[in-house]
Amino acid sequence: MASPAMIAEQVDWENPEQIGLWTDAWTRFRRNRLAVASLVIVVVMIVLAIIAPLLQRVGIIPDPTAQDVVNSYASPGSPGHLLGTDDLGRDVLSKILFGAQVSLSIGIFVQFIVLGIGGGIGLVAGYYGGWVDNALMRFTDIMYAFPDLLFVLIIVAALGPTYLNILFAIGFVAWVGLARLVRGSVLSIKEKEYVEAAHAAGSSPSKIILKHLLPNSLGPVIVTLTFGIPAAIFTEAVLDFLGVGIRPPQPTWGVMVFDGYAAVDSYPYLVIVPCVALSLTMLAFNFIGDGLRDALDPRMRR
Amino acid sequence: MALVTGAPLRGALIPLRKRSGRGWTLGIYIARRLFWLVPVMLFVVLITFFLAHIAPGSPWDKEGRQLSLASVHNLNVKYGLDQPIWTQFGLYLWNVLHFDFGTSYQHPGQSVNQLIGATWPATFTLGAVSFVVIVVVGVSLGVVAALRQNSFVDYTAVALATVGASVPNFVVGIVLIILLSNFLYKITNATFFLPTGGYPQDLLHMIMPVATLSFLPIAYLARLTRSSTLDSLRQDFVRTAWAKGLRERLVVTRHVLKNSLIPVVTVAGPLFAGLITGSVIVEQVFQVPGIGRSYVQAIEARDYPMILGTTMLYAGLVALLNLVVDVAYVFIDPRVKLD
Amino acid sequence: MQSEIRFRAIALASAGLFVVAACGGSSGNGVTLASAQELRIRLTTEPATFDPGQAQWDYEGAVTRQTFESLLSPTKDFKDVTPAAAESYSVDSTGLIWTFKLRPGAKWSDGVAVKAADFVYGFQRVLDPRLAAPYASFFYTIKNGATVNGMDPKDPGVDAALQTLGLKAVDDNTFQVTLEAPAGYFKWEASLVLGGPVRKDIVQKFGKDSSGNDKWAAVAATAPQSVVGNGPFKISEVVPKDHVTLVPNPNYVGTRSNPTLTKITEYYIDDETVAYAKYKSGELDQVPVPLADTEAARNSPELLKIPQLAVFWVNMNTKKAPFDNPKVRLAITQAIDRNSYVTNIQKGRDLAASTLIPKGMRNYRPDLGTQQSFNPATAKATLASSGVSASSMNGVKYMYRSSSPGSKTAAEFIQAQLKTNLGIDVVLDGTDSKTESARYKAGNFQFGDISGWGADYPDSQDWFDIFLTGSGNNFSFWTNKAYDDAVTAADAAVDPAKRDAAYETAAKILVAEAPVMFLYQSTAWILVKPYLKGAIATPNDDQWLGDYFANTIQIAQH
Amino acid sequence: MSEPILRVEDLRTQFFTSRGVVRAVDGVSFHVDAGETVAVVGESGCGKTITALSILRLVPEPGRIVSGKILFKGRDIVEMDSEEVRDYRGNDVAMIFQDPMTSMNPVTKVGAQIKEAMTAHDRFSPAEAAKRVVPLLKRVRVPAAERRVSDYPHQFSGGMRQRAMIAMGLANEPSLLIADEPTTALDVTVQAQVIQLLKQLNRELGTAIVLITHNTALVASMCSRVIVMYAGRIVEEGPVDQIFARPEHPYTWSLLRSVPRVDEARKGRLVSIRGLPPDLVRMPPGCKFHPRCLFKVDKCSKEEPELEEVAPGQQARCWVMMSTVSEETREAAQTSEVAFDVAAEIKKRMRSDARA
Repeated sequence: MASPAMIAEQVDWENPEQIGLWTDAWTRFRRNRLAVASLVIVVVMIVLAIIAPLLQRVGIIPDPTAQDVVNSYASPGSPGHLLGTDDLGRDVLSKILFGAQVSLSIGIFVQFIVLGIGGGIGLVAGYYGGWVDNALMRFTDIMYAFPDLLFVLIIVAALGPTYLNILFAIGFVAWVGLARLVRGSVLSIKEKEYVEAAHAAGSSPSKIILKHLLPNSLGPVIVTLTFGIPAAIFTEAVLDFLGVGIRPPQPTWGVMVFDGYAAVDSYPYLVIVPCVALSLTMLAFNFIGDGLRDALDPRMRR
Repeated sequence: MALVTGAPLRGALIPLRKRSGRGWTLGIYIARRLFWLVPVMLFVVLITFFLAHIAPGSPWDKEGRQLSLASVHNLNVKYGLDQPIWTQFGLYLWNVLHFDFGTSYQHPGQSVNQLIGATWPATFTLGAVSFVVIVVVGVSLGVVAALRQNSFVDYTAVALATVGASVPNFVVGIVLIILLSNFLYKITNATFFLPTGGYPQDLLHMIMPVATLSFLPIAYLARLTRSSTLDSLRQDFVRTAWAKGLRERLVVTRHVLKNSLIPVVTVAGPLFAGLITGSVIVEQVFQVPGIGRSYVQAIEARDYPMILGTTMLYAGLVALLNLVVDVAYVFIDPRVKLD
Repeated sequence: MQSEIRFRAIALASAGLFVVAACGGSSGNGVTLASAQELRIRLTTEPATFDPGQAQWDYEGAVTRQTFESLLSPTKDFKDVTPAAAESYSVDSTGLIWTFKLRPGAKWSDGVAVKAADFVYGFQRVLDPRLAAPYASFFYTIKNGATVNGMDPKDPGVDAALQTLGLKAVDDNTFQVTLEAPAGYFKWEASLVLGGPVRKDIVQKFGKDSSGNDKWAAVAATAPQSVVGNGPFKISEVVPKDHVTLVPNPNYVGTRSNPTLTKITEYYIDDETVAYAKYKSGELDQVPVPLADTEAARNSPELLKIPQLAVFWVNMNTKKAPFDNPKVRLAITQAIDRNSYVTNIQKGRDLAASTLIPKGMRNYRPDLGTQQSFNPATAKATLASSGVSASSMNGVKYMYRSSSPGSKTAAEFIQAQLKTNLGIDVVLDGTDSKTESARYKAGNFQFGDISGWGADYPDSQDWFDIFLTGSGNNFSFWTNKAYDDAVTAADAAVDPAKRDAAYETAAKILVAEAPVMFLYQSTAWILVKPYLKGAIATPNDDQWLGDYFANTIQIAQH
Repeated sequence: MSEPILRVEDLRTQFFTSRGVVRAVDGVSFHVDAGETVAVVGESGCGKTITALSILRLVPEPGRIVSGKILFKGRDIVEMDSEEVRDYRGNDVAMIFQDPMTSMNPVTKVGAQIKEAMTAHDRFSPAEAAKRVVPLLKRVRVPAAERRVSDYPHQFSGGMRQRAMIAMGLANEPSLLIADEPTTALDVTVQAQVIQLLKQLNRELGTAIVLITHNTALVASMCSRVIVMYAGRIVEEGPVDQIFARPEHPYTWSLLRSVPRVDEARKGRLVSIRGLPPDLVRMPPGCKFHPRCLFKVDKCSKEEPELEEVAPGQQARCWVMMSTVSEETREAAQTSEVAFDVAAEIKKRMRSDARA
C-alpha cells in the first residue's frame, strides 16, 4: 500500500498512505531488529538441519554415526573435528546438525500440539464456564497428576519408538500448563465490555474466542510455548534414557546432553556444545515471540 | 446483565452486574470442588494402578543373579500379587480408605505411609524454600524487565531465562557441585543435604539444591510476569494513575502488578505442587533424601504401592492447589465469576 | 545413571595378599593418627534390609558384614576359610555332619550371650518360604532345605517342616548342621554373611508389617534400637535415602575386635559422577573412577588398580533364529574386536577375555579361546559356512539397557563392528533394566546386552553351573548334554586333576558352541585418600575397599 | 483579567519513531485564565491530546517535549524535577480521559481509586480523604453513592464511570481540569448530562476547564473561548460566538459547516473536508491546510502564514481569510462535486483494509 519513493514536489498530499492490519503487523515486526535476527537464526538452523545429509555427502562434515574409537574424546579444534569427538569418536559438529533434525522438529511440533489441545481446552473452559469449565478443568487436574513417566513408557513401548509416537506421547503430557494459563487469562477478559458487546452483536462464540479472547492471552501463551521447546527436547532425552526414545545411533540434542553429563568433569564441551545450540534456539524463539506479540497487539497499531 | 430476581434488590436503578454475594457462593463453590476431588483421585488411582501393572517386568526381576522361581512365587504370595488383578485393586482401595497405603516392596518392613512420612519433609522444605525464592526473584525480575523495557535489566532477564530453560537442572547441579563443593565443604564440612531431625536447620546446605531447583522456574516466571506486566502497562488506567500524581511505587504495585497477577497465580499453583513433591534429578544429584527420587526408583523397581502412594499424594496436592488458584482469581480480579 | 556393575565385585591380586600399598605399609604404630577416626564411604544404593538372611545386593552386605558375624570367614588371601563366630568346626567321616563350636563369651550388641539356638533360628529364616529370602538356594545343601523352601507359604505345616531341617543346637555353644549330600564347598557357604545368627526375641519384639515383613530389620530411623547383631560394629544412625552410620560394638568378642575407626558413615550415592566430584571435594575417602574420568585419574598417586575375578560377555538367544545356528554365533564372536573395545572404549582399564574363567583363578585357560579370537576374514567365512546370509540378518535386534551409559556405548560399538566386519545392519533396542530382566527370562530377545559374573567364592564350580541347562542365569537358554555331563562330573570329582580335566572339556565346548561372546575381564579403578591406611583389599569387598577387615583401617594425620 | 493560570509558549512535542520524527505539537502558544472554559478543537491526530499530555508531562514513549515553556501560575512545568511534577499532577492540574471503560483500574474499588487521588498529595489527610469520597460522588450526581463507593468499575455504566472519573479529577480541587473528549464514548443523552455537570462544576468551584473535543456542537454549549488546531499548530483562536459567527480560517469555516445545525433550516449541503489529516512526519510545505483548502492561493503552498489579529481577541493563520471570500465562491465550495470523489476514495480504502 505504501506508495513508492516520494519525490518532494509531486507528493500527493491529499491522501497519505493507509495500510491494513497484517501489513502493519509485518512492518512493525520487520522493524524489531532483534526479532528479525532471531528469525534468520532459526531459518539458518532449519536449513542446516535439512542440508546436513548433503554436507555429509560432499564431505564437509563426517557421518555422525561413524565411530573413530582410536581418538575418542578429541578436544574441540582438533584436526577434522571442529567441535571435537564424543566417547566413541563421533564428530560432535555433525551430531549437532543431524541432531537438529529430530530435536528442532520435536521441539517445535510439540508446541503445535500443546497450543491445539491446551489452548483449545483453556479457551473453551474459560469462555463457557459452568459445567463445561468444571469438566475440562477436572480432566486437566487428572492429567496434572498423571504419571506421565509411566504413560510415555507404555505408549512408546507398545506402539514402538517411532518419531510420531514420541511426538504424540510428549505432546499429550505437555499441554496442561498452557490450558490453565489460557483459561485464567480468558476468565478475566471474558467480562470485558467489548466481548459482551460482540456477544450481544450476535457474533458466534468461535469468532469471539479467536478474535478477542486469544489475542489478549497472547503474551503468556507465547512465553509458555517458547519455554516448551527445550522442555520437549529434554523429554525426548528422558524417553531415550528410559529406552523408548529415538533409536540410537540417531543423535539428538537432548541425548547429547544426557550422555555428556557423565564426562562433564573431564570433557565439559560434550555438554556445553548441545546446551549452547539449545540456548541459541531458545533465545531466537524468545525474541521472535516478543516481536510477534508486539506486532499483533491491536493497541499498538499506528 | 439480566436483572437478578433472586438476589435482594440493592436499590440501584439498574443493577448491571449480578451481585456475587462473595462469602456465600464461595462456600458452595469450594464444597462442590472438594466433592469433585473424590472422582479425580479415584480416576488417578485407577489409571496409575493399571499402568503400573501393564508396564513390562515384575518387581522381582533384577539384573545379574536372578531369583529362584520358588523365591519369586513366595514373594508374590506374600504381597498378594498372585490374586486376580481386580481383587488386588479392590483390596488396595479398601486399604486406602483405611489410610493404609500398603508396604513398599523395595523396603520390606516399612509401610508406604512411613516411607512418605520419612522422605517428604526434606522435599517439602526444599520445595517450599525454592518456591519463595522463585516467586520473589522471578516476579521482581519480570516487573523490572518490563518497566525498564529493552534496557540492560531486560536483556539480562532474557539471557537468564534462555540459559535457565536450555540447560537441564542436572547439568546445573553437577556444575555447581564441581565449582562450589570445595568452597562450601570448607564452611559446612559437608555439602550433603542433611535433614538433621527431618528439617534442615542449616540453610547453607540448601544453597545448591535450591539454586538448581529454582533456576528454570525463575526464568519462566520472570518471562511470564514481564509479558503480562507489559500488557498491563499499556492499559489506559495506568495513565490515569500517573495523571492522579501517584508515586511510581504505587502505580506499579497497586495498578500494574495487581492486573498482571492472573497468569502468575495460575502458574504458581501447579509450580508449588511440583516443587513440594520433589524433583527427581535435583534430589539425585544432591543426594536429597526426598520423595521425588523415591518415585522414580519406585517406577524403575515396579514398586506398585510406592508408585500409587506418591502419585495420589501429588494428585491430591495438585487438585487442591488448583482449587486455591481458582479461588484466588476471584480475589485478584472481581470480574471473574465463580459458577 | 546407575553404576554399571551390579553384582559383587571381587578383587583378588594374583600375588595373594594385597595390602593397600599406596597407603604406607602396615598398620600399627608407624602412623600418627588423625584426631577423628571417621571413615566416609559411598554405597551405590540404599540397602533394602538389614536382615543378613534377606540381604540380596553387595550394598546390603556392606552393612550386614559389619553388624553380623557368620560361623566362618574367608582368609585374607581368600584361599581358604578361618573360624569367626565359631571357634572351631569338624566334619564327620560321612562328610554330612558339620559341628561348629561357638566362640565362648561371644555377646550380642545388647550384651546377651550368643547361643547355638540363634544360629539355628538364623538358618531356618533363610529357608522359611514365608520370608522368601532371595538367596535361600545357597542353603539347599542343608538336609530338606530345598523341600522346605519350596513349600507353599500359606501351608500351615511350614513351622513343623522347619524343625525337620538338618539344624540342631546340641548345647548352648555347639551348633550342628546335617547336609543333604556331602559338599566340600559348604565351608564357603558357612562363611557367607547370609548365615548370620538372629535373635528370636528381638524379631518377635518388633513384630511384622501388614505384608508379613519383620520390622526389626527395616532400614528406618528405628534401626539403631531394633538391629541387634554380633558383629564388630553396630548401627548408630539411619537417615532414609541419605546414609547409615556404624560405630564400634563394645560387646563384640572375635577376630575383628578393637577397631581403630570410631565411626563409618556409608552415604547412598547412585550417581558415580556426583560421587567422583564429592571425592575431589574431600567428602568421601574412596570412590570408583568413572570411565569418562580415566585420563584424569590414570597417573594419580591415589589410584589403585585391582583386577577383578569378573568376566563380561554378550548374550545370544540360542532359541531365536538366526542365533539358534552355532556357526552364526561363532561368526559374531569373531567379528567383534575385543582389543579395540578394551583399549579404546574401556580406555585400557580392562583385559580382553575369550574364555569363561577369569585370570587369577585356577582353570584360567586363555589358550582355549583362540576359536573366538577377532578376525574379520574368518568371521565372514564362518558366517558363509553357516548357510545364513549377512543380508538376511539385517534388522536383527540388539537389546541394551538405555539407562546405563556403559551398556549403550557397548551397544553402539558392537553395532558399528558388525556393520564394518560382517556388513550386518543391527537395530539397537533399548529398554529399562526391569524390562530387560523380564525379557531375558521370557527369552524375548535375539541377542544383546552385556552381562557377566563375579564369583561368591573362587571355585570353578560357582562359574560353570551358570551355563548348565535350565540354570536361572543361563539367559541364552543354551542346552548341551556333553557340557552338562562334563560339569556335573567335575563338581562331584574329589581329585583336583580329574576336576581340572572335566572343566577343560566344558570350557572347550563353551567356546566352540559360543552361546555367549566373551568380551572382557574387568579391573576396579579406585581412588583412595592418602591418609587412609591399613585397608586390606580382599576379592569380596562389598562396594568399599577393606570392608572385610575394617578393624585394620586407620585415618592418618592430614 | 488577572495573570492567566496557564500560559503555553511555543510548545514543541515530538515522537522519535523508527519511521522518522513525528512533530505532534509544532509550536503551540495559548493561555487559560482562572475559571475560564476553553475548547480545543480539531480532527484526530491534530495534536490536541498530546498538548494536554504535555501540560501534565505525561507524554508517552517515544515522545518528548523538545522545546517551549508551560507556565502554571508562573512555574515552568517543563523545568520541574520529577517529584515537583508528580505533586503538581492531579493537585494543581487534573485530567480525565476519553474511554471511561478502560480508564479505571478494573480490579480496585471505585471509592479507593478516588481516595487514592487525594492521599497521593498532602492536601488532605487519609482520614479526611476517606470522608470526602462519598460527597464527591454525590456532587457528580452518582445515585446511592454510599453503596456504590465499594463497587468495582465493571459494576458502573459508562456514564456513571465518567462521573466517577470527574469526581476523581476534582478530588484535590485543582485550578484547572483538562477533559480529553470526555463524552466521545458515551451516547448522546449521557453526553448532555456530563457536559451539564462540567458547566455546573466550573460555575460552583471556579475550576478552569480545557475541553478537548472534535465535536463543535459541545463547544458552543459550554465554552467561552475556542482554539482550533490543525497539524500540530493553532490555526485560529478567539471568543466562541465571534468564531462561530465569523470564522476567518477556511478550516474552521469547513469544520463549522460539517455540523448539522438544528436551528438553521436545511439550506445548504453539508461540507465534508476533502482528503485526510496530513502525515506529521512528512509535512507539506507552506500552510499545512493548503492541500485540502478550497480557497487557497498560490502563496499558501509556499510560505506558512503567522497568527495575526483579525478581530478583538481573535487570531487566525491564513493568507486569504474567509472575510475576504465572496458569497458566491462560498456557495460554489459548498456544492462542489469534489466532496463525492473523496467519499468514494475513503470507501475504497476501508474495503482494502478489511481484505488485508
